[in-house]
Formats: sequence, structure tokens, C-alpha cells
Amino acid sequence: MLFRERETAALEALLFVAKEQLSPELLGEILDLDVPKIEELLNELRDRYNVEACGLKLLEINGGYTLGTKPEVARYVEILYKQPSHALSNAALEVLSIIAYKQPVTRGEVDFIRGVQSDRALATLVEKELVKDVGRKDSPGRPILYATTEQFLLHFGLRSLDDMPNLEVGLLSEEEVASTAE
Amino acid sequence: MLFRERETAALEALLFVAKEQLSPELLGEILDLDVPKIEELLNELRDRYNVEACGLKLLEINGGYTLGTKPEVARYVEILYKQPSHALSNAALEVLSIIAYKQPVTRGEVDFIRGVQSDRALATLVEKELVKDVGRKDSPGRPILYATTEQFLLHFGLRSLDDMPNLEVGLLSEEEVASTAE
Amino acid sequence: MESEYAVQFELPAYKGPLDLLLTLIQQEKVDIYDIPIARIADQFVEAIRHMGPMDMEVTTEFLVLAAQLLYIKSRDLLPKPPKNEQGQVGEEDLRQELVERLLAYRTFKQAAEVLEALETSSGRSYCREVDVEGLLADVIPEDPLKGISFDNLWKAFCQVIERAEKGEEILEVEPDEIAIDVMLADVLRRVLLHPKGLRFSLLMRIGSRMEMVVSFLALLELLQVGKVRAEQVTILSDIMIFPTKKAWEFTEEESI
Repeated sequence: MLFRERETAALEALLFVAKEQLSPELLGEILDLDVPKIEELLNELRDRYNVEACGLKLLEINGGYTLGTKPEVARYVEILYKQPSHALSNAALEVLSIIAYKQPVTRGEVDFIRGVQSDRALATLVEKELVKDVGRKDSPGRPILYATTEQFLLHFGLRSLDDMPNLEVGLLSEEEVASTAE
Repeated sequence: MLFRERETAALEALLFVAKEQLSPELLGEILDLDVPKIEELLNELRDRYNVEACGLKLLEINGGYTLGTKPEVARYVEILYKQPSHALSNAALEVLSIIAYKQPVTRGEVDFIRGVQSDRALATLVEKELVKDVGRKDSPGRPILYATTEQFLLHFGLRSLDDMPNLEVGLLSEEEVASTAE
Repeated sequence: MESEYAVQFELPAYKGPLDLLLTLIQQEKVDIYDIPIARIADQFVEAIRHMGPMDMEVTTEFLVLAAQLLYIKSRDLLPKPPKNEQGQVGEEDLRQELVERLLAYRTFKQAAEVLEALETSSGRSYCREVDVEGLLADVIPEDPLKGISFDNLWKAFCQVIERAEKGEEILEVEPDEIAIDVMLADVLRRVLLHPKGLRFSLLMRIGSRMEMVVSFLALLELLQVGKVRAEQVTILSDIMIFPTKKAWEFTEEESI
């Protein structure tokens, strides 16, 4: 199978300039190639980036592709942007893990599981666009429901929510959480 | 001299995320390397990009560095961002012809000649940079005066407005106008 | 008092009462399903005493759990009441609920640790902020006049002239009701489109008698206000009607 260099270059350029992830279908349309061929070129690119001297990474998020920097060099990027570190606090990580596994959930439900108020941590997560408001729960007071965002997937290097590590769920049934949280 | 892979990766990542060009001095500061070393790493990067399968390019602008796409792949980038262009409507063409021959004119004057409102058509022409605001008429309400632009002349291969085929110079004689009208 | 020291030292790290309780249980190396309530409750209360000034709400949450622990402890110490279903169920429920909450909390605490590991190992990728305008700055925008020749433009102008010549849809109106100002605009529009003069005979469109009369009146009116002027070179030549500079001096409101 011939490795098409020009197409790989075009593919890389497209991923570089795109504002959002590009689907293999769209890439195929622009490059006039079929999807399997695009996937093949994406693999070529992934392999090329897989050397230590390369600071870029092919990111797959919800079936779309984009370019990002490697986790190993994150701290340099953080220096450039004068951000101490994008790493999250323990409390924020706890809130985030509850939202990630139980989404959509209300703040009350998160508070109940943690046994402590989570408003500050939640506000940070919303501000960092790791979680977002996805509507209101159909229960008294109609509390806001939260879910994770694409930025969440990006921040943890997950391709999709299905990529999340398995959790021993069912320790606390939905009903219990819901009933006590309100 | 040893080729430092990690530093090259970090350098690439920095150039990738930076909103503006980065000077070798700033790069050196972040990576804790001296400027000659940075220049060396930049050369490594430039060489790496110099293969056909790579769509990126190291750009040097005013002594600063940034990443861009290669000119060879520019057309794909254009396809990605191409705006669907709509042909000018008949109304827009009419308005354009009136402005071309009667310039400078106000919208009211164009409306009057056409016997219908021309605001939408006029807005399209302004947006497409075929006509432009050239001041205000010294009459009640001080309405805006419109005239054709350079782009208009350019399209029709006219050097100046004097080059416009003269309306009265028999392109269509009075009789013809009259006969069409009957 | 090893544990007490540790508690004091690690204080800022506690993310809540459940976290503290879980830490104490882990330090005691006891089974979460079989918590020695009396001992743990005492340690818990001791830890809170060392907390010092904290956010009131957070402190409340610690106190609520402390009270719950002490309550379970007191129930443990009291001699078992006679087979009173009410009391028995109450205590078992409290313990059971506490264990379940702790287990659920522990699960998510572990999940948070997993996420933290992911954050360092595969996460924190940064993407570019793409400046589309900058990217397209060098791209020549597609010519909005693509495919349009000067002939097209000229034809569009002829359409305007043609429409002006036809006049407004006057025939739909009763002929004897032609408003003078409508005709005034109509005549003026046609004169304006012929800066080199429009023949009087062409201006007087053959329509109804009324239309001719009204357009003639309109022409007289325009002559009078000086928006048009008439020229006749020789006695027998056509009368030519020209727009004057004043012709454009209509208020914008007229047409809008």
C-alpha cells in the first residue's frame, strides 16, 4: 500500500488549522479520499508524533480528531501562559469524578456523596469548562444538572466517556442518593 | 553535540500553542537553554518539517518564530474555511448599476430611481466591498453617499470611472430605451 | 497519640467529614464494615477540636457527622433494649447508612485518584487557539462579481430604465384618480435617467387621456419648481426635457 505523503501533509495542515475536531468523513471529503484511507493516514501521523522529539499528539475526541501538545511538555506550556499549573485540586477532582460517573447530577447529589458542600469546587470546574449545566432535574426546586464537557475529555486524555476507567458502581443506589440529596 | 529530544518536543509544543511569535530569548528562558542552543533546536525542527509528508512549517517573522502550514497545502485550508458564495441578486445588480452610473448617490435616491426599497441589496454590496460610503450629502438628514470601490473597477478591468462605457454614448439610444419601454 | 498528631498535621487536606472518617478508619486499619465506633468517634471529635477556625458551614458538616457517630456510640454502650423493633432497626439503619456512604465516598475518592493519574500521564494536552481571520488574511476572497460581465450590469441598468418608463402600476388604479405626486415622481424619475435629455414626445406616454393630462401637469409643476428644464433648439425640433441640479433635491422621506 502506497503511503501518500502529500495527503498526509494536507491532513496534518487541516488538523492544525481547524477550530474544532474534524471527523474522518469531513477530512475525506476535503482530501477526496475514503474514510479507511483517512484512518490510515491518521495512523501514519500518530506514529510520526510518537517519537520523543515530537511535542505534538493526535487527539481523538468523540470520534473527531485534532492536534494538541503532549502531556510530558504541559509544564512548559503552563510556564508560557504563566499559569502555575492546570492540575486540579483534590476537592475539584472528587467533584469531577462524581459528575463524570454519575452524570447528569445535581449539586445536591454531589454534596451528599462527599458529605460536604461542593459549590466552590463546582464553580471552578464550570469556569475551567470541565463541566457544564445541561438542564434542570424534574424534581422539587428543579435543581441544575451538571455533566462533563469535551474539555474534560481533553484534560484527561480520554477519547470518549466510554474510555473512563471502570468503577465499582452500585454501592449506593441511585434512589438513595436522590432521596437524601433533595 | 547531543541532540536533545525532550527540549525539541517542548520547543515544538510552545510554538504550537503560542498566539504570537516567540523570540529565541523567551524560548531559552522557558526551556532554560541559551540562545545558540535554541537556534540549534529550531534548525532541527525546520529539518524535520522539511519532508514532504509534513504539512507544517517553521515560520520566522521579525526574528520571532511560530508554526504555520506549508504553502503547498494552503488550498485545503481554504476549502475547510470556504464561505459558500452567493451570486449577486438581480436587485443587487440593479442597485450596483445605478450607483455605478449616478455616483455618488444616497440610498434614498437609489430607492427613488428603482421605485422600491434597496436597503438589503445595498447592504450586500457594502459587505462585499463593491460599493462604499464616501461621505454625506449636504441635504436634510445628511444621508450617506455611496460610490463604487476599487474592487468594482478591478473586476470590470476599468482603470477609473472615466473608463466606464458611457451611458449616453449610444450604447442604447433614446429610441431604443423608449422602444424597450413600450 | 500518633494518630492525633497526624490528624493535626494533615488537616488542610481533608475534603470533608467523610474524608476524615475514612482516613481515621484507614489509620486504624479496621474493616469498614465493622467500625469500632467508640474509638473512631472519639478520634473524630478530637480531630475536630484541633481544626481551629474554619468555614462555619464546613465545621457544621463535621459536627453533624460527629453527633451521628456519638449517637451510634451511645447506642452501642447502652444495654440492648428488649426486643423493641423500633430501637433495633434505628441503630442498624444508622450504621448501615454510614457504611454505605463511606463506601460510596471511597469509590469516588479512588476515581478521583485515577483521574489525577490520568491528568499527569495522558492529559493536560493543550490545543491551539485558531485565528481564522489571520489564516484567511492572505487568501484572496472570492470575487463577489464572479461570472458577471459589464453587459450584465448594463442590462440591470436597462431594467431600471425600463421599469421607470413603464411607470408605476397606474393602470390598476382608476384613471381619474391618478395622484399628481405619484405622477410627479414618475416623470422626475424618467427625466433623471436621461441626463442628456428626454424628448417631450417620449415623456408624454400614450396612455389614457387622464394619464397624459396628469403627466403634463406634473411636468409643468417640475418646470415651475426648477427640477427640470425644457429646451427647444428650433421651432420645429423636439422639445427636450433635462434634469437640473435641483432635481436630486427631494427629501429622503419621499422615497423611504
